[in-house]
Amino acid sequence: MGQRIDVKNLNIYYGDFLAVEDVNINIEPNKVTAFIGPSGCGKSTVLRTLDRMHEIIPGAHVKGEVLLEGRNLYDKDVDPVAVRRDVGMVFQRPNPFPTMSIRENVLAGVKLNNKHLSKSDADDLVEWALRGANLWNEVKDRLDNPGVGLSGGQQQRLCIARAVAVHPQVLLMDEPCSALDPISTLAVEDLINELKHDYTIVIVTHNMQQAARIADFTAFFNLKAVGQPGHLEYFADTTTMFNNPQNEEAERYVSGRFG
Amino acid sequence: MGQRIDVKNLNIYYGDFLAVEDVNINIEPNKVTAFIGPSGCGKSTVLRTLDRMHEIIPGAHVKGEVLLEGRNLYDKDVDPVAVRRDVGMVFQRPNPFPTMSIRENVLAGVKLNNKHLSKSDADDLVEWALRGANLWNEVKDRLDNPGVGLSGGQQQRLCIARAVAVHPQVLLMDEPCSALDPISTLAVEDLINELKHDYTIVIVTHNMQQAARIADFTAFFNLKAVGQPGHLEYFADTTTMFNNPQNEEAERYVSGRFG
Amino acid sequence: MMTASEEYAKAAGESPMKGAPVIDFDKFKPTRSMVARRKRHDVAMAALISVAFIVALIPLFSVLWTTISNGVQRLNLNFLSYNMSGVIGGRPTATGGYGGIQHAIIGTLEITLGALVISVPIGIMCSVFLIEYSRGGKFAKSIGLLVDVMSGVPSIVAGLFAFSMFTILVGPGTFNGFEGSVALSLLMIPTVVKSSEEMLKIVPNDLREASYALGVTKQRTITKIVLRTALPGIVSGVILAIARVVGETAPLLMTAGYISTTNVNLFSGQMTTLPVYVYQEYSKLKVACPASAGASCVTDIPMQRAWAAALVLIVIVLILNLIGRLVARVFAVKTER
Amino acid sequence: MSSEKSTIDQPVGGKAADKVFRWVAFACGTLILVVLAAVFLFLFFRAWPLIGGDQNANKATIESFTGSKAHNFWQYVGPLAFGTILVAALALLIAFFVSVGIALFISQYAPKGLATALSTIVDLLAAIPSVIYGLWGGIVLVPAIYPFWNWVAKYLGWIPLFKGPAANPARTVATVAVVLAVMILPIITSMARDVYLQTPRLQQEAALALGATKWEMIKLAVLPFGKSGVVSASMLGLGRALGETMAVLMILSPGLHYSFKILQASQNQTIAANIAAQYPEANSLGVSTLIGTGLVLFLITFVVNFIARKITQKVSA
Amino acid sequence: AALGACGNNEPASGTSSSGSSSSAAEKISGEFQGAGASSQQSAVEAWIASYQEQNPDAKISYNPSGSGAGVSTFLTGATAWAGSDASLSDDEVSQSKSVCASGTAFDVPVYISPIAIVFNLKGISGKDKHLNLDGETIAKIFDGKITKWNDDAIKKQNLKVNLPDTAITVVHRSDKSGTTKNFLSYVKDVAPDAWSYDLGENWPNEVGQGAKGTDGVINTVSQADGTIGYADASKAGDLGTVAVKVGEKYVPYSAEAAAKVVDASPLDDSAKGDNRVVVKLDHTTKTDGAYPVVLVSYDIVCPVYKDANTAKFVKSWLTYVVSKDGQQVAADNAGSAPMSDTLRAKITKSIDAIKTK
Ligand SMILES: Nc1ncnc2c1ncn2[C@@H]1O[C@H](COP(=O)(O)OP(=O)(O)OP(=O)(O)O)[C@@H](O)[C@H]1O
Ligand SMILES: Nc1ncnc2c1ncn2[C@@H]1O[C@H](COP(=O)(O)OP(=O)(O)OP(=O)(O)O)[C@@H](O)[C@H]1O
Ligand SMILES: [Mg+2]
Ligand SMILES: [Mg+2]
Ligand SMILES: O=P([O-])([O-])[O-]
Repeated sequence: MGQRIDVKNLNIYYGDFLAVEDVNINIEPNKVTAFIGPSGCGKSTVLRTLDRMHEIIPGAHVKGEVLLEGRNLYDKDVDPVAVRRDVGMVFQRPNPFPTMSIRENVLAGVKLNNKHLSKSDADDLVEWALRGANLWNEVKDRLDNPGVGLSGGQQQRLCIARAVAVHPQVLLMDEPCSALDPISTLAVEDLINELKHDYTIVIVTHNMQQAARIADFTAFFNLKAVGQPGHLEYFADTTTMFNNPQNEEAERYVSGRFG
Repeated sequence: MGQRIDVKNLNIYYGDFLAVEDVNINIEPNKVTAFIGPSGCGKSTVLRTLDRMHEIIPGAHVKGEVLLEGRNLYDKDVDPVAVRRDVGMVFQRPNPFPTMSIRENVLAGVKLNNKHLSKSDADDLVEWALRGANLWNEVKDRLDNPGVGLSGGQQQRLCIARAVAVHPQVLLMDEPCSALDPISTLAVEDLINELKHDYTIVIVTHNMQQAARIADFTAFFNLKAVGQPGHLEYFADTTTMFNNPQNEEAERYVSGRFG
Repeated sequence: MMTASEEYAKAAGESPMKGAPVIDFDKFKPTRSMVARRKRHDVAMAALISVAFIVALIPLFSVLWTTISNGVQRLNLNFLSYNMSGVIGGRPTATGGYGGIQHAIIGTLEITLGALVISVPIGIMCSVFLIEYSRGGKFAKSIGLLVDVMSGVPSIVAGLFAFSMFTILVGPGTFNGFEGSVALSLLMIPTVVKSSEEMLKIVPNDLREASYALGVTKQRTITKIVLRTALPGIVSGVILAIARVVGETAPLLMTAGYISTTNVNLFSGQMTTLPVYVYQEYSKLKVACPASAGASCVTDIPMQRAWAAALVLIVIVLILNLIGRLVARVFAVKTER
Repeated sequence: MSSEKSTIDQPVGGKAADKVFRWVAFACGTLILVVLAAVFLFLFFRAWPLIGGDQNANKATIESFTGSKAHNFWQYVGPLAFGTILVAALALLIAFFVSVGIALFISQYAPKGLATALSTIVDLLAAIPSVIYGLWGGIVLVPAIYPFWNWVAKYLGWIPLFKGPAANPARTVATVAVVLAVMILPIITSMARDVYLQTPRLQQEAALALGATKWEMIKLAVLPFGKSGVVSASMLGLGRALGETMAVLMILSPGLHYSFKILQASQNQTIAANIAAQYPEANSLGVSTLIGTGLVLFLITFVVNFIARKITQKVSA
Repeated sequence: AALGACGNNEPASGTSSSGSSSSAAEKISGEFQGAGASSQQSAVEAWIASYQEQNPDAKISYNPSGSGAGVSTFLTGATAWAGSDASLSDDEVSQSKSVCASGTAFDVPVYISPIAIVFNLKGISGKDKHLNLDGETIAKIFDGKITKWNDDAIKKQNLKVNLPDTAITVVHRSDKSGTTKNFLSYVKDVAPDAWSYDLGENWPNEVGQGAKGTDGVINTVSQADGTIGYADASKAGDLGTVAVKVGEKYVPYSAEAAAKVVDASPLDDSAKGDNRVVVKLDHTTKTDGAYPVVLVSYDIVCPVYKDANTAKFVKSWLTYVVSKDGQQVAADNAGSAPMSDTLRAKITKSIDAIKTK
């Protein structure tokens, strides 16, 4: 089952540069929450604070709290590595490990953590994860082929399978479809709809139609001007956001002729 | 003024692999023609045959004719360098020359033919091209800054300015907006609308809304299966294509829930 | 403050072409002569580059050809399987040959292997430090500069250094193969660091992030993802580094010494390597053949041996190259494109 | 399927390994510093008698080295440093343009099959030991190149650099520079080729799409992109040329002058070759003197690399 | 060690060197190292090979690292003996106290080799062809005072030869070298007025070209017309050589002629230290048929070693090296001059001083 995330007074920095200011948001379990907004407003940045991937960038740090089921991820005694096992992430560009086969890619999260799986357990896990990612039927006959041999959309679903194979509670996705063609996009969107039964999902997207199609809640980020910090401008359930937003900026944005 | 292009029985090869089969299409002058279709169907490939960029890939060649105002580009005595001067091209990812300033980028093409450009001519040309690309106001104070210092959307418009500065008759654009955020996309789309007064424009896009918004004619490419050559499935004016297509495949494609 | 979209809307309000200069494009039309000139220029440069290429090939092929043509005449199984013990002047040995390079081949392989064992782990870990732990940091930058400086340390200085180090640590006048390995590793480390650094740099960050996002520790991410992905490149870098040192003479003369018999112990006793052998044989130039030695005595046998050994050295490098390529291919990363 | 409870508070395996690995990496990085410092200190202490020792003995040593042409260390090392830089710079000058030419040929002009074959040959040549270059240079090149130098001296002798008469046999700086150029050529070529091959397709296509000819495309896209890589490759080559011992030793007829007459014999000598020539017969004070010159060479490499780094930074900025 | 023997060119059983003296009372075994003069290299290699035929368990290596390096290494105690083109300096003798178990190191000549003055002159030079020159002319040529082959000074001495108007290119050693020092001391002794430079192992003037090693000199001389140089005679090959004026005659180099001058030379009594046998070459000798341009190379050893086995080896080694057999082996393979019995007798006395107990 998914877990809930509460972000409280979060300020996000790259070195001295305050990239995103004072975010407060409650992300419901087992729902899809979409982040939208113009480029550079900090969608990716916020997303990456939810599994402490932000701090990988030298100098990057945060102030404030991110509570996963009430436990602050940024507590001193929390190990970011452990956080990332609970909160999975899928990236904009599909990035299967090029040295690994499809099967190894799915098992990467488990194997890289030096856990030893019996062959049958591993087989089960691979099938479960690939089915979960809606990819099983397409690849079951060539699990030992390299993961990068797949098409873009298949690769992206492979990455999703890889992420769910470690049993996270939350799945973060940063523009998972922007590198994909329409048919692949459709497959991934279908998948997201399936996955929300098991996971809390947060997705960043440029594509408003996509947000409207798949999200339960939508957060609109904005930035006052280039060089200024981004902020959460408006957060609402998706129907409200696209039909009757109570925020002028948001309305202008979603009703624009964009994308 | 733009020129018309007629493609006749064009077969396009990568080495021995026939990538696109038997294309016949008439591209009207001073109109925007959009190429759409699923990934890998050969949109980019066809586009690149229109300015003989295709043949720079080792082993790539074509059979058939591409007539620019009745003159076959693939005639023996036609110099591809001259063709590319008449037919400009803008790529998916903005690619300004990284070592050059904004100004130098714009002049890069012109300088090839005019070793000694008077300063005032050059200034005029830069202003004209940048205005044409709708970028002048944003960069007029920093023409000597490097081109790569601009934002993605600005870079793409800079590339358009660079392409129009040599005053081609035709402008080819291969997914010019897919790397851009919505605001930049809007700017480029507006620009395309302006440019068609002066140029014949062919644009490849993944984004059907975009095709619907800006194209006068739309060509739908398709491929029967992966590994099979792509082909032109259906060509019509844009209104017909999106509202009342006379082709089943095309209808299915444009009415899908895609992006 | 305007929002970005507002800002754009304002800019888009007026026609961008308003006030644009009017351009007479005929002025910029390429003239016939200009087109011809560009074409000539293009052809001329192509010709120039091809000529540069051919000119460069002349000496390079001359080196190869000289070595091969001079080297083959003395190259035979006997030459490869015996050392120089019992070789007197230009007379044939009891085994029917004129002495050989078995000891030098063994010495070259062992000393190079020794250098490899020292410098590869250090070099790779150093590049890991530079790229994975301290990328762009001040300390990393100065280490980077020092690596560059180190790559410019003359080999003879490296030899002097290793010799003195062993004098202090082991005792005066110490000569052994390992000492040579230390000297060579001084020359090898920077090459390994630099090439591994480049290879680690081009491992896409995506992969690191993908691994971290799976909750994998940094150490495992580096060893199992980053290094594994960079492996083919690192291997070719290592081969390059071997090639850089396998032909060193001066530092080995000072450290590993010179001996005519086979010594398989890297850590004790002098060892001969192929370049040193080549150099020493060349220095001998020729031997005297007294009348008593008969017709089978070859006066310029040292030169023949020198060329043959040089040829063997080149062949060894070639084999290493091929092995490297093979390894790189086996571990090759299948990428899209 | 997924467990209810968050596992954040559960300990993570591999923490210790993480720490150790990090520490080892750091240690290896630091080792470079330590080793270089050790090399420097070693050179310094071994050279110390030059400064702290009996100056009369030093004078005698240097006079015996030079046949009383130099009387103190600086008079001795000055021409050597000059010769080192002259030889290396000439070699680089020759190798640079030719290498760029070959790299362009391989990366831009040659058909794929030929390019692969040539690349292999170039990589192989990069590994030919310097003794072999020395042998080849001394035995094959010296007699072969004399007519050419003679011609140069005859027709270009008005340029001070080519002042005749050309020495016969041509054991001169010019010949050595050619041999060193041939030696470092594969190194520079190999790296330059790699960076040229990595020129983004996009840049190249951008240039071609503007109607550029092939050469113009190279000028617009390939050369600017490869600049920093080629500069560092050149520095690698220069480093090797500065420190090359055997090839110089086996070919050059040395002299201790501040002279640019590269076609004449006995004008210059390099530090590394001088060490190798004098070391076998030197007594302990002599060795100190030689190590002192080694220290100067070390400092030269340091400065050269430092400058190169600054240049590369500027270029790539 | 068993593995180490692989690849050795074991002598075929039954072959032994000519009239092998069966006097070798006791076989020597162990590993022994020497280092030093490269001039001796060919000779030492031949000695090692022959010596090991009689003492198959002795593993001997010689690193031709150069006289200076060889002596330095010896003085650290790392080698059993050193080869050197120069006799020990007083300083080195006193330093040796710390290496030798007692007493001071001493040097004995082991290798005597003529230095040939080689030249390459189209139509004139060739194997066993000679030009006649006296010491003064040689000095002037090598000092750049005589620049043409048809200079009167040369013509006068070679009336039968049609000397061309070719420029003389002097070729000398570019590295520090015992050969240079011995050659120069000849020149300085016979023509002190024409040669003003200090004596040393580096070439003192800037005439002509320098080349590394004997090989370098020979190659350089062979590469161009009009060259002249000096090198160990055994490497002269096809080059022409100079017959040097001794007394009223011109003597071409030969092993016997070189041995003669050594015999005619006194020992140097100024050499401080026990047991030393240092030859003070008399370059100005008028002895009939002596060839005065000679390199004498020494072995340097201790009278008492810390390790008795080493002492045993050194004694047996030196005994062999200076023996008739040993000298003949060197003469055959390195072209050196076998020493005379008189000199051997003096050396044997010194060798006897080595204590093996
Ligand atoms: N590594 C970094 N170092 C410094 N600043 C950064 C870094 N990454 C992003 N930023 C800055 O942080 C701000 C937010 O960037 P972010 O990538 O989160 O925007 P985004 O909304 O995801 O944009 P996009 O839609 O283009 O992905 C921007 O101003 C950006 O310049
Ligand atoms: N350089 C190349 N060498 C060989 N085959 C190629 C090359 N480039 C493209 N192809 C093949 O040609 C076909 C058409 O590719 P193309 O890039 O034109 O498709 P597209 O419609 O532009 O796809 P997308 O929407 O992903 O850009 C594909 O099967 C592709 O694999
Ligand atoms: Mg983003
Ligand atoms: Mg495409
Ligand atoms: O034996 P040399 O001292 O002349 O090298």
